Formats: sequence, structure tokens, C-alpha cells
Amino acid sequence: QEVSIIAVTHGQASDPFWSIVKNGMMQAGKDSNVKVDYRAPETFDMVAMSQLIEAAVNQNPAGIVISNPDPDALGPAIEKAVAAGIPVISMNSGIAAASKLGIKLHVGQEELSAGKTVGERLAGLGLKHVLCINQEVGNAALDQRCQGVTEGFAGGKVTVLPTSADPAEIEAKIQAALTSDTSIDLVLGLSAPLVGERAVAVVEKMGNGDKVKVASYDLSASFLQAVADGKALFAVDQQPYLQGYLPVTFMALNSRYGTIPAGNVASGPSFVTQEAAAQVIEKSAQGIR
Amino acid sequence: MSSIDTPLVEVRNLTKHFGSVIALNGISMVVKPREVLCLLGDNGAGKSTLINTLAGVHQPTSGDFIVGGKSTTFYSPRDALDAGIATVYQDLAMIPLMSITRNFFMGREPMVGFGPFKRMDMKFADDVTRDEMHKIGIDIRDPQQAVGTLSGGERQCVAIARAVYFGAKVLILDEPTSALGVAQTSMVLKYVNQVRNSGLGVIFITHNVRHAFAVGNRFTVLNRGKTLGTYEKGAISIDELQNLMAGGKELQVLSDELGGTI
Amino acid sequence: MSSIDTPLVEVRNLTKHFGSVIALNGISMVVKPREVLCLLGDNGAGKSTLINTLAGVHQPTSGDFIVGGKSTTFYSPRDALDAGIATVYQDLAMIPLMSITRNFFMGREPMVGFGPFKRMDMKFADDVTRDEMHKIGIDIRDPQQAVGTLSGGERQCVAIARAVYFGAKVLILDEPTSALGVAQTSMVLKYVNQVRNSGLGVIFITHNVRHAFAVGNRFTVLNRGKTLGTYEKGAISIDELQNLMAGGKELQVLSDELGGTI
Amino acid sequence: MSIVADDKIKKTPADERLKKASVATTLLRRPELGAVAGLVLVTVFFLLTANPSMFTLAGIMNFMAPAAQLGILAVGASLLMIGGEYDLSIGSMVAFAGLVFGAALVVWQVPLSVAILIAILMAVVIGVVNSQIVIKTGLPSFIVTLAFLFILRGLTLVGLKWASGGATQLRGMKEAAAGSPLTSIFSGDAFQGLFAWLASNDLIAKFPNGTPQVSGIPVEILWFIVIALLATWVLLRTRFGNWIFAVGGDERAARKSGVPVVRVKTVLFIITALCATLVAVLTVLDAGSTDARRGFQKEFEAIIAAVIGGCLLTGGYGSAIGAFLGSIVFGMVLIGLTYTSIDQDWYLVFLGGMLLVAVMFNNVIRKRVTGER
Amino acid sequence: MSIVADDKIKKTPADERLKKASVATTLLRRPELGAVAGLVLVTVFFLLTANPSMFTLAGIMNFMAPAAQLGILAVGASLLMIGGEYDLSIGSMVAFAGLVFGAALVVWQVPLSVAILIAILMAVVIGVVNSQIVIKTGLPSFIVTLAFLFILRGLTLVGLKWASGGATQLRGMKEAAAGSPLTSIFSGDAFQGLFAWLASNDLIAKFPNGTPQVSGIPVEILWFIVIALLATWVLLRTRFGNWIFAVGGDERAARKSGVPVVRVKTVLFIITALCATLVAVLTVLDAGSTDARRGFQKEFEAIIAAVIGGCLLTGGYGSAIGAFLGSIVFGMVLIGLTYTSIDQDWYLVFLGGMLLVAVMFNNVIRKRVTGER
Ligand SMILES: Nc1ncnc2c1ncn2[C@@H]1O[C@H](COP(=O)(O)OP(=O)(O)OP(=O)(O)O)[C@@H](O)[C@H]1O
Ligand SMILES: Nc1ncnc2c1ncn2[C@@H]1O[C@H](COP(=O)(O)OP(=O)(O)OP(=O)(O)O)[C@@H](O)[C@H]1O
Ligand SMILES: [Mg+2]
Ligand SMILES: [Mg+2]
Repeated sequence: QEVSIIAVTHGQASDPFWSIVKNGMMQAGKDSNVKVDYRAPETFDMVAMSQLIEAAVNQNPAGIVISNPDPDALGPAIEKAVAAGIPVISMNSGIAAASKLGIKLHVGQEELSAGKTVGERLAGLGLKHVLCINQEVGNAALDQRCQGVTEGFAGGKVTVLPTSADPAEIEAKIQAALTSDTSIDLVLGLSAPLVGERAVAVVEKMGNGDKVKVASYDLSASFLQAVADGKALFAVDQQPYLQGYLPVTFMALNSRYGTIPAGNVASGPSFVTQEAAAQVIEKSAQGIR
Repeated sequence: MSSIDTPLVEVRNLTKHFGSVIALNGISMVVKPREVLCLLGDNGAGKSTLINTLAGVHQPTSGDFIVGGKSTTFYSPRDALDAGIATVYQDLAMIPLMSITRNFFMGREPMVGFGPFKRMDMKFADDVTRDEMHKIGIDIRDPQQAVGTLSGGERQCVAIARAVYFGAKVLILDEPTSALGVAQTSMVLKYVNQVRNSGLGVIFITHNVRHAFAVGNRFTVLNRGKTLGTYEKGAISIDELQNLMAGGKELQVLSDELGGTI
Repeated sequence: MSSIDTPLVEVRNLTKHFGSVIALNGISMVVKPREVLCLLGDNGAGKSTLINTLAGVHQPTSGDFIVGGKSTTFYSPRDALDAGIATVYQDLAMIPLMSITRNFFMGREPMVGFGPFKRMDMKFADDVTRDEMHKIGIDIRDPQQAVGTLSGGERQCVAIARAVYFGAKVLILDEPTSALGVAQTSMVLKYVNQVRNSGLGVIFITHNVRHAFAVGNRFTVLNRGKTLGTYEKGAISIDELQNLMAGGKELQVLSDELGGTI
Repeated sequence: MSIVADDKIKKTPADERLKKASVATTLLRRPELGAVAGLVLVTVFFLLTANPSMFTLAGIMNFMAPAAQLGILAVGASLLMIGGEYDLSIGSMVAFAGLVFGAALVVWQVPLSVAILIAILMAVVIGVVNSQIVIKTGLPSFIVTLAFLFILRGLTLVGLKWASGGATQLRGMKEAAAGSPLTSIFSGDAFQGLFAWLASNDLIAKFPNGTPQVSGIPVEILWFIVIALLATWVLLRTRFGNWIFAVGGDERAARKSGVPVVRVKTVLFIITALCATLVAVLTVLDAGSTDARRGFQKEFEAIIAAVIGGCLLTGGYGSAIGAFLGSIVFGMVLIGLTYTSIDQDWYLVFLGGMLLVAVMFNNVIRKRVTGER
Repeated sequence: MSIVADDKIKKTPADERLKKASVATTLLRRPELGAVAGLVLVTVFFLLTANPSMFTLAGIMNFMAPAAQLGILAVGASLLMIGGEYDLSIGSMVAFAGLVFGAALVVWQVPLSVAILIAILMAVVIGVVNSQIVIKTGLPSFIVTLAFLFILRGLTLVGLKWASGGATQLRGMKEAAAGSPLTSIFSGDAFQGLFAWLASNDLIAKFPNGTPQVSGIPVEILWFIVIALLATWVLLRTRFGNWIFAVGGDERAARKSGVPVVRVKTVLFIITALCATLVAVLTVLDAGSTDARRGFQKEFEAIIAAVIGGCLLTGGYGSAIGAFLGSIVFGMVLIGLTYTSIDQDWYLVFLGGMLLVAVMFNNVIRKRVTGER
């Protein structure tokens, strides 16, 4: 019988980051010759996600891969899976709760701690005022990115700017923020394709690239081009492809041979800067990086 | 109070403005028990506005309003209903999607049961509806049928039957016969007659002078928001009344031209 | 075609079903130029359904329909309008939020200009509207006023004026006088007379036998979806007609009781 | 008074102008008919395409849980829609009520019963505010409650940051509520003893470790059923129900007939707010946490469920049982995809397609049966 | 025919039953009056609270750009609303049209003009599908287009993954379109020469390096103005405009008067789809890329803008100029908060509050002026 693995995450299939995760999972499924189903609620909805996990449990797959941004809300469903004897691997978020819930291992890094690392790096560059642009306020995973930066950015100020994902609105709001508060010296996007690229465009249009720098979470071809051209400082890479690929591979191996790594796998964050950017562009355009 | 001469409803110097429009400009009127008061007048004379004010739909801009000998103000149609004034509106005030029974008892539902189990007495309501409609000459197949599926005339009859059933003291009918066929009209006029004889006061609005003459005891003619005069049945001829209703315009020429049958 | 005797519209054995309801069950009727055909009958007899079918609102279930000597099918009211049949519907078919002028010319807007600059000729439309309303006896303050602000009678007059203005051959009026005051009714009847004299055929629906007698040349009586008969004006008395309209019910008792004035 | 001669009776049961008249037709004329048809259609679809585990006991509980949460909202929304108004703020209300309830538990640390009372009070206040603005200004409720959709969602964000000290997630409600006798009414599964007994007798499936796969009926499902029945009773059998139909059918006519329109609308807005609060309490206690996205877009799902269930968008027509069935249809479509092998990327296409098919099918069936056109 | 004796004239200009009658009143009775009031209110608010840079030339262009994109949608939506229908699929349509247009450019590598033609064709097809389903089934357009909201959004995701080979973003449109004479019509700034001249003469602000701070008027603003004027002309001066009001005011009455209802509705749905496509083309060429989130929730913003602009949700009343002004109000509120020192967490509360205030103010002014109640 075919080995079936179900992945339930909190990221919609249309989210750029999560579409890469999904691509990784699908490729891993192909490579390891297992059937992978990717499921996610259409918005950041913990209640719906726990129901999706329960639906996965009912189908008795060989393994379940989950992201775990709210261990309180998802805990009971995960425990149900464990009770049913289905191995669970968590990825992206939820590292702290993994062992308590009986999860085999965790791949990836907590958004909050990733944010801290970014904040520390920015502080190290001598920046003073970060504008953190959140295109989906209320999505706890995104909120944690800004919160982490705030915690890591010792001695400086972080302002959160909520927007929608509409490019015109994002550009106009960045321009408004930059004109009304001239102390801002870094614009940080939480998504390179949705926000980072727009921020680069605004700073270029306003002609103050020497004063205001741009950085962003995640990768996108155009943003990497901007990094390579020196218009942006760096892109924060959590290697979503790995976050998707590895758990599926581990699950496949586990179901076939009963092997599983003994410890968590940290997939990020790493920083893509000017030197490395050019090589990643092509892979990014295909939804791999 | 039970004297024939104590008015059920009296209106003194009523005015009603809608924004810049002066719809009623000093109306006085009296309704006594056991009589049909016909309210006559041209289109836009203010008849509907007057009875809407009587029924609590509009609040008067100024003027006194005496019900059963006491000065009263109605803040909503419910107040008027509670004071025993039942109205058949020109627009009928019925909900097409609701059943005949539910329309019939709308706002005055019969209840049965106690405490949390208090509920509408549907059987009683259905029975009363069927009975009352039968009395007015319509045999409905199913009281749960939606009012929207009835013909205009049938709908008019439901509204009239409802008002009569709940009309404790005064029954107001705004152009009840305008959409009705000959048979239904006769039935409604006969009904008005009966209601009067049972001791209620009736206000009857119509554009048809013959209908007015058939049932009316007194005729109050409105013109452009004012009372033109009130006439006892014996004191005025049908032609004089018709001329008054037309707002004093000379109808003779026209009427002659068409053979004098209007 | 110009002969007095060629019918403008002829209907043969028309039937119309709505789901399980049989509204028309074999109607035949003829309208000739220079005559007023009165369509009479009880509530729910099928008068409105018949003229709605004539006007293209409904498609007939079966039956023939001959306009100007040719068998025709109307798929929409536009087809009927194009064939010269203008209708005043019982529900008026007016848009309350739109201005008098825009309602007047709705669906048949006068145009001016060429190519991309073709536009409605608002001045012409306003002038025509004001003129036509003046002719029917209403002096409107502003043709741009919303129809919703007019009284029911005034609205009826707009609908009639519109139909007359566009009525090339046949004018259909569905209970035009039911909501009108005495003066306005006279004006409409006089108008019908004029239209007939100018050579059109008129179908006139009413529940008032006197109005029918005042203008009608022939009377077709419907009952429960069937033609009960057609009578020339000279061949029937007003009382006989009234009895037929009531669907054959005996009205004498009632009428006597109420003083014989209905 | 038998003043009417028999020959005056206009319509006799055997009217020659009716082609047929069947008793079944009357039964089938109920507004929820279409929803039943939709439910059958969707069930057949999933029976054919989905993993058979979808229709095991566990699978049914699984799609009934979201259906119940949506359904509680949909029943409230359907009453309001029948009454002629919308409330687009219920989704945000779920989040806001969750915040208030959660903050009461973990920040102010009041007992569960008091926290629920505070949440209910807040719901009443918001229901009154919504209704008063709609009634006083005469603005369409669509636009007024749309404003509150934004306002309540925004207040939730602000409140969460305040309550949690900077995060958009508030946790610890489960611990704070533990021990209260009310907990079992608002969270967990009911009839656990029964299910354990059934499992031990091998009557229902169990996990390898011996516990039953379904440990009981989730309380939200019971709430859902109770509320749907209650709403149906109110609509069909009480005076208030008659008033709801009247106000939604024609507000002016209802007022003229003596129906207290203002009171009816106010109560309806309060009921919707209370339904949202109940869902908030249920999900917060279930999840033990709340966040700023809770209830996102639930207002539309509730309206969709009510429409699938036969409510007219124009008011005055519909049923609570219809909304109940509509929610189950929606819940099945929502979760059902997980049991099929359809790619998640097609999820929205699938959702939209099913919605369209269900509503169209519903419509066709209703027209066919009622002969309406 | 002067058959009417003078004494028969019922209403003379000096009617004693009118308290007053002013010429100004007539002018003020236009539906867009409330939107003007709302705009004044919002402007005053930001003049008092926002950083003064909001009302510099650069600041105005800044909030006008999103306002223009929304406004193009809102003008289309307002025509459809006046015609008595909604289109909730326009937001998803922006994304889908962006995908089709982008794929034509970079995958099929057709010239810009052909790509635009393909996008237009697709818009016509979707407009026709939407309208035919609404007309044929008689279902409310709210629910039909809601289904297409999901379906088109889903198809966009699937299509993007196919076109880009796995990503949710498709890029390279700017390069593919470069060189076409049409580029300057659909992207960039207009009147750049004029603005450069103005800057060199110190008439407008410039950057330290001498280039003007505002290099020209973004083309979307010009499109926005042109489309609003065109729509206004159509509504007020053409036969089709009369038909739109008639169909929205009372569909049955319009049909009875000979208005081709089906044709009018079909054209209106096509117009809305075309407006969405135009926005898609403008934003894709501007950004050089498209992604699965484009146009998210724009349908509601468009309806809000139309309602602020005086359109009735029930159809038959409204104006395109109103929707134009409403979009500017919405754009100002959306961007304006960033210019103030208010905590950005309050953004949704503020948006909802301003929406409510603007609509209520609009309503009060209209009632005050028209004396309606
Ligand atoms: N709500 C309102 N707002 C403004 N004007 C109104 C309103 N209601 C009535 N009017 C005006 O008041 C006047 C009297 O109207 P009303 O409906 O009372 O006339 P009526 O005598 O009943 O006429 P009809 O015989 O045609 O029914 C009319 O000029 C009408 O336009
Ligand atoms: N759309 C429809 N669907 C179902 N039944 C209909 C429809 N239209 C009319 N009917 C039925 O057809 C019959 C004839 O109705 P119609 O309106 O033609 O009567 P009428 O002669 O005009 O009556 P009135 O004098 O009251 O206007 C009625 O029984 C009515 O209920
Ligand atoms: Mg009246
Ligand atoms: Mg009729």
C-alpha cells in the first residue's frame, strides 16, 4: 500500500513563503515515492487548523507534518494523533512545545527567535529606527517576526506599520511613513515579494537610498536582484523549501525503515546578502528558494 | 360615554407638515358611534395623511386629538390599536411572504400556554381567519397560504376582515373599494353597514360618490389640506357632493359630453 | 388596413397558465380602430393577465394573436411597443426614484448628436413631458422632480400621458381611474374619448360600470379566465352589464338594501 | 353571522382553475427544502470522491465541529436576515468577545462564570449599539456593521497587545478556567462515559491504546442543535417569531400593524452578538488561547450558510433549520476536501464551485416544487 | 390641443402648500452631495491632525494613487449597483486578469497590445458568465459573484504556479512590455516634461539632486478621472444611462417600459470586469509582477466607496462622481493615518470609525438638504 503523509500548516497555499514549503514537500514526496497531501486553512485560523489535523488523524496516514504557531490551540489535536499512533513532525514554528506534545522532532526555527537574530544584526549595522511592515496583521506568525525584531533590536526603535497586501497601498503607506518620520533608517518587509520589492521601489522613487535602507524576510527574484544591485541590504532566508522537504523525507524513511533523526533541525535564519544574491535569483523565481 | 352623541374621536385644528410640504392645514372632524363618516376629496387632498395621523403612523405637527373625551397623543400605530382604532390602510399594510393567518394576527397574536412555553395559538388563529374571511365572502383554501398569492381584491378583503375583527370602537377604511370588483364592493359596503349597526364609528374614504352615498351618514370634504365642510346625508344631493369632491371644479360640461354617467 | 372594420388586434382562444394556476382559459377578443373596448370582470377574472400577454410581458401558453392582420408573437414589451401597442399597467411601471421626464421617455429616449456624441435630448424630453402633462391637466413644477414625490393620482396621469404619447395604434389602460379623484377621472375619460376620436383603438379596464358606459363602444366581460360575452353599447343596459361584471351574482338584494346607489 | 349565501363562495376546494393540488406540495414548500437537496448532493459527492473515513463516526464528528461553530453564527444571522438586516461584524465580534472573555479570565483572573457574564454583557452592549445606529440613522445595516467589522477587529488587536504585553495571542485560558463546574458545559466532549462504554464493548472504533477514537460529542454540536431548535421554535411558534417575519417582510407595514419594530430589531442584533459570543467562549475554552484572527470572515460564511439554507437576502423569508442544514453543507465542503486527493491549490475553486452548485441546485428544486417562476 | 381650462391646472408655481422652494436645493439634491461633505470632513480632520507633508504635491499624489486604483473599480461597481446588482468577484478578477495579462506577456511572449486584448477578451467572457448566471437562475448576484470570488482567486493561484513553474509570483512584465508605445499609456507618470520644467523653475519641490519630487501625474490618476467623467456622462446624458437607473430602480417596470433588461445587466457586468482588468494591467505594468494576493478584498472597498459616494445598496440611485469622491475619501483615510502620530495598531478602528462618520455625516447632510425623512 502507498505510504501517505498529510501536512497541515497555518499558511495558505497562496502565501509566497508557504507555497515554497509546499513545493518542497511535493518534491520530497516525489523523490521518496510517497503520497503527500498539503492542507491549510484559508486564513490564519487556529480553530480551523486543529479541525484539519483531526481530519488528517481520521485518515490514519503514515505520518503527519504540522506547523505549530499556537501549541495551546493545536495541542489537543496533536495529542490525538500521537494517541492514534501516528508519528508527528513539526516544522517552522512550535519548537518549544514539540517534546511536551510527543512530537518526534522539529525542523526550522521559531519566528520569534528568528526575529531576534534579525534585530541583533540590524543593531549591529548601527541602525536606529526600523519600520517593520506587516501585510497581514493578526497572523500571529507574522506578528512574531516584528516582535522578535523589537526584542533583538536593542537601543533602537521599531515601528510596526500594518497594511494590506495591495501594492499601491503598501507603497503609499511607506512613502507616507518616510515623509512624516524622517528618523526611519530601515524599512523591513515581512515578505519579499509582497512588501520588500515595494519598499525598494519607494526608496528609489523618493531618492533617499543613501539614508534609508531596505531589508526583508523571505526571498523573491526581484528583491534578490535589488540586493545584488545594492538597493537592499539583505533578505532573511529560513529555507522554507527545506522546512517542507525534510519532514516529508524523514517521515518516508520512518515509515519504511523506522529511522528518524534524534534532534531538531535548524533551517534558518540565514542572510542572503549582495555577494550571494545573484546565484539564488533563478531558484527563487521557480519557488524553490 | 355610551351616549350616542359623545364623539368617539374628535380632531381639532390638526396640521401636519412633511419637510417643506404642508399636507394638512387645520382639519377638524368628529366621529360618533353608530355612524359612517365619509372622508371625501381630490387626489392629494390629505385624506390618507389625516387617517395616518389618527392611526398613530405620523405624529401631528399641531392640533388636538380627543379620543373617548380625553386629549390623547399616539406615538405609534400600536397605541392607536390599543385605544380601539383599527385601520385598513390604502397600501394595505400586509406582508406578501407571510401566511394569511400570520398577517391577520400580526401584532396581536393570540397566545396559549404559560411561562417559557407560551406560544402562538395557531389553531385558534387559523380558525378565526377562516371564519372571518368566510363572513366577508371569501372561502380561502388554506389559511397558511401566503398573502402574496392572493389577488388584489382578496388581499383587500383580508385587510378589512382583520380591521373589523380588531376594531373595538372606530374602524377606518382608506379607499377599500377602489380595486374591488362589483361583487366584492357590494360585500364591503354591506359589511360597513353591519359594522355601523353593531355600534362602531366608521371613517370611510372613497372617490366614488355613489359608494359614499350608499353607506355614509355624514360627509366631510377635504380640499388642499383643509376642511371644506361637513354635510349630513339629508342636507346635500349626490351631484352637489360630487362637485365638492372635485375641489369645486365645474364637472357639468365634461359630464354632459360623456353622457352624464360618471 | 385603413378600413374601419379591419381589427387592429385580434385574440383567438388565448390560454395562459402560471405553474398550476390557469389564469386564462380560452379568450377571444377584437379591437378595432376608433373604438373603446371595455374589458370588464370580477377580481381575478384574468383581465390584467390578458393585457399583460397582449403587451408582451407574458408569453401565451397557447392561442393566436393577430396584429394588423398578421399572426404575431411578442417576446418582450419592447416588441409590443414597436408594434404600436402602448400600455398603462395596473401597477403603473414607473421608477419612483427617477425623474418624471426620465420615466416618461424610459425605453424610448429621444436622441440628439452623432456617433460617440449621441446623447439624450434632455431639453426636448423636458418640454414634451411638461406639455403632455399640461394637456392631461397637471401642471408640473419641474419635470426633473422624482416620480416618487408625486401623489398616486398624479403618477397615474404620467403613465397615461406617456402611453398616449407613444401609442401609435392601440392604447391599453388597466384600471386607470381606480385611484383617481372625481376631477382626474373625468379628465382621463375625456382623454380616452379624444384618443378614440383621433383614430386609435383603446382597451379600457375598469370595475366602475358607469365609467365603462361613459366611454365604451363595446364591452367584453371575462369570468374565471373565460370570455362571458361581448356586447355593443346599444344592446345592453347598465344594470345588465353590472350583473354580468359581478360574475352573474344577484346584486339586487344587496343593492336594494343600500339604497340602490352602488 | 351567516350572511354569505353559498353561491358567493369564491373558491371551492375543487377550483377548476387549478391543474392539481397535492398535500406533499405544501410540505415541500418550506424554505429549508433547498438546503436538504444541497445536503444530499454534497453527501453524494463526497461518498463518491472522499476517503471513506470521512463518514465514520470520527469523520462525522470532525466535520460537524466546524459546522456547529459556523452554524451557531448562521442561526443567529438567519434570524437577523429574516428580520431584514445583516450583521457583518459577527466575525470580528467572535475575536473581540474572545479577547474580553480571555482577558477577564487570565488578566483580571475572575472566575469562569463571571467571565462569561462579562462577555454576555459586552455582547448586549454591542448589539444595542449596532441596532441603535441602524435604527436611528436609517443607514443600511450592511454599511454600519461593516464599520464595526473594522472597529471590533482593530480593538481586538489593540486589546490583545495590551492584555498579552505585546503579542497578538493570549494564552492560558484553559488553566484559568479549570475546575469550574461550567467548564464541561462550554468545552470538551459530552457523554464521554457512554462513548467509553461503547468503545470497551467494541461498538465504536478505538485507538490502539484502547481509548475510543471519538471520546464523546463535542459540546458545540449540542449547543448548535439546541440553538437551531430554539430558533425554529421562536420563529414558527411564538409571537416574537411572527414579528421577525413581519419586520423583515415589510417594516412599514409591520409598524402600521402594531409590531414594535425597534424592539424586534434591537433584540435580533443582540441575539447575533450573543451567538458570536457563545462561539468565542466555546472556541477559547477549546483552544485555550485566542488571537487577532479568530472568526475572520465568519460573517460571510454565516450569510452563505443562511442563503444555502433558503434565507432571502431581502428579508422576510427563511428558516433557522435551513441555516442549520446550510452550515452542515458548508462544514462538509470545508473539511471534505481534506478527505479527497484534490490539490490544496484548487481549494478555493472547489469551494466556489460547490457553493454555486449547491445554491443553484437549491434554487432549481425549490422552483420545480413550488411552481414559482 | 389646449383642451385644459386654466382653472384645471392643479399645481401652480406658487403653491400655497409649499413652505419654500429654492434653486440651490435642486442643485444640492444630487446624490454626490454627501460625498463632498465627507471629503471636506476628512480633509479638515487630516489638516488638523496629520503631518503637513500629506498635503504637499507629493503627498497628494501619494494618496491619490491607491485612491485612483480603487476608484476605477468603484466607478464600475457604482454603475452596477445603480443597475441593482453587485459584483463581489472584482477583487479576485484583478488578480486573475493580472495573471492572464502577465502570462500572455512573459509566457506566451505576445506583444503588449495583444496581451491587453487577451485580457479584455477574458474580462468580457467573465462578465458575460457572471451576468448570464444571475439572469438565467434569478439568484441574487451577491451569492453568484461570491462564488466567483472564490473560483477566480483559486484559478489565479493555480495559474500562477503553472506560469511561473511553482512560485506564487510571476515577474518580468516590465521587461517584456518595454518598448511598446502603449507602455506610456498604462504605466509611469504623465506630463513628465511639464513637471521637470516646473521644478527647474522652482515652482514645485525638488530633490537635492535637482529632479522634481513628483516626476509627473501617475497614469492611473488620469485613467481614474477619465473613467469617472465618462461614466457620469453615460449615466446622465445617454440612453444607456437612463436604462441603468430604470433597471436598478425596478426591473419589472423597466422591462414593461421596453428597456432591454438582460442586455443592460450583461453590459454592466462586462463593464465591471473591464474596470478590474484595467486596474490589473495598470498595477502589473507598474510593479512589473503579479501575485496571488492582488486585489484582495477590493470588492468591499469598492462597495464602501460607492456607498460613501451616495449609491443606494438597493439600486436605482447613485452617481459615478460620488463613487469618485468616495474613493478619494477612502484613499485618504487609508493612507492618512500613517501621516498622523496615532499608534498604527489603531488603524482598523480608525478606518471603521471614519467610514461610519463619513457615511453618517453624508446621510445627515443629505436629509437636511433634501428635507427627506
Ligand atoms: N411622507 C410624505 N412626505 C412628503 N409629502 C407627503 C408625504 N405623504 C404625503 N405627502 C403629500 O401630502 C399631500 C396629501 O397626501 P395624501 O396621501 O394624504 O393624499 P390623499 O388625499 O390620500 O390622496 P389620494 O386620494 O390620491 O390617496 C400630497 O401632496 C402628498 O404629496
Ligand atoms: N404570476 C402569476 N403567478 C401565478 N398566478 C397568477 C400570476 N398572475 C396572475 N395570477 C392569477 O391569475 C388570476 C387572474 O389574475 P389577474 O391579475 O389577471 O386578474 P384581474 O382580472 O386583473 O383582477 P383585478 O381586477 O383584481 O385586477 C388570479 O387568480 C391570479 O392569482
Ligand atoms: Mg390616499
Ligand atoms: Mg388587474
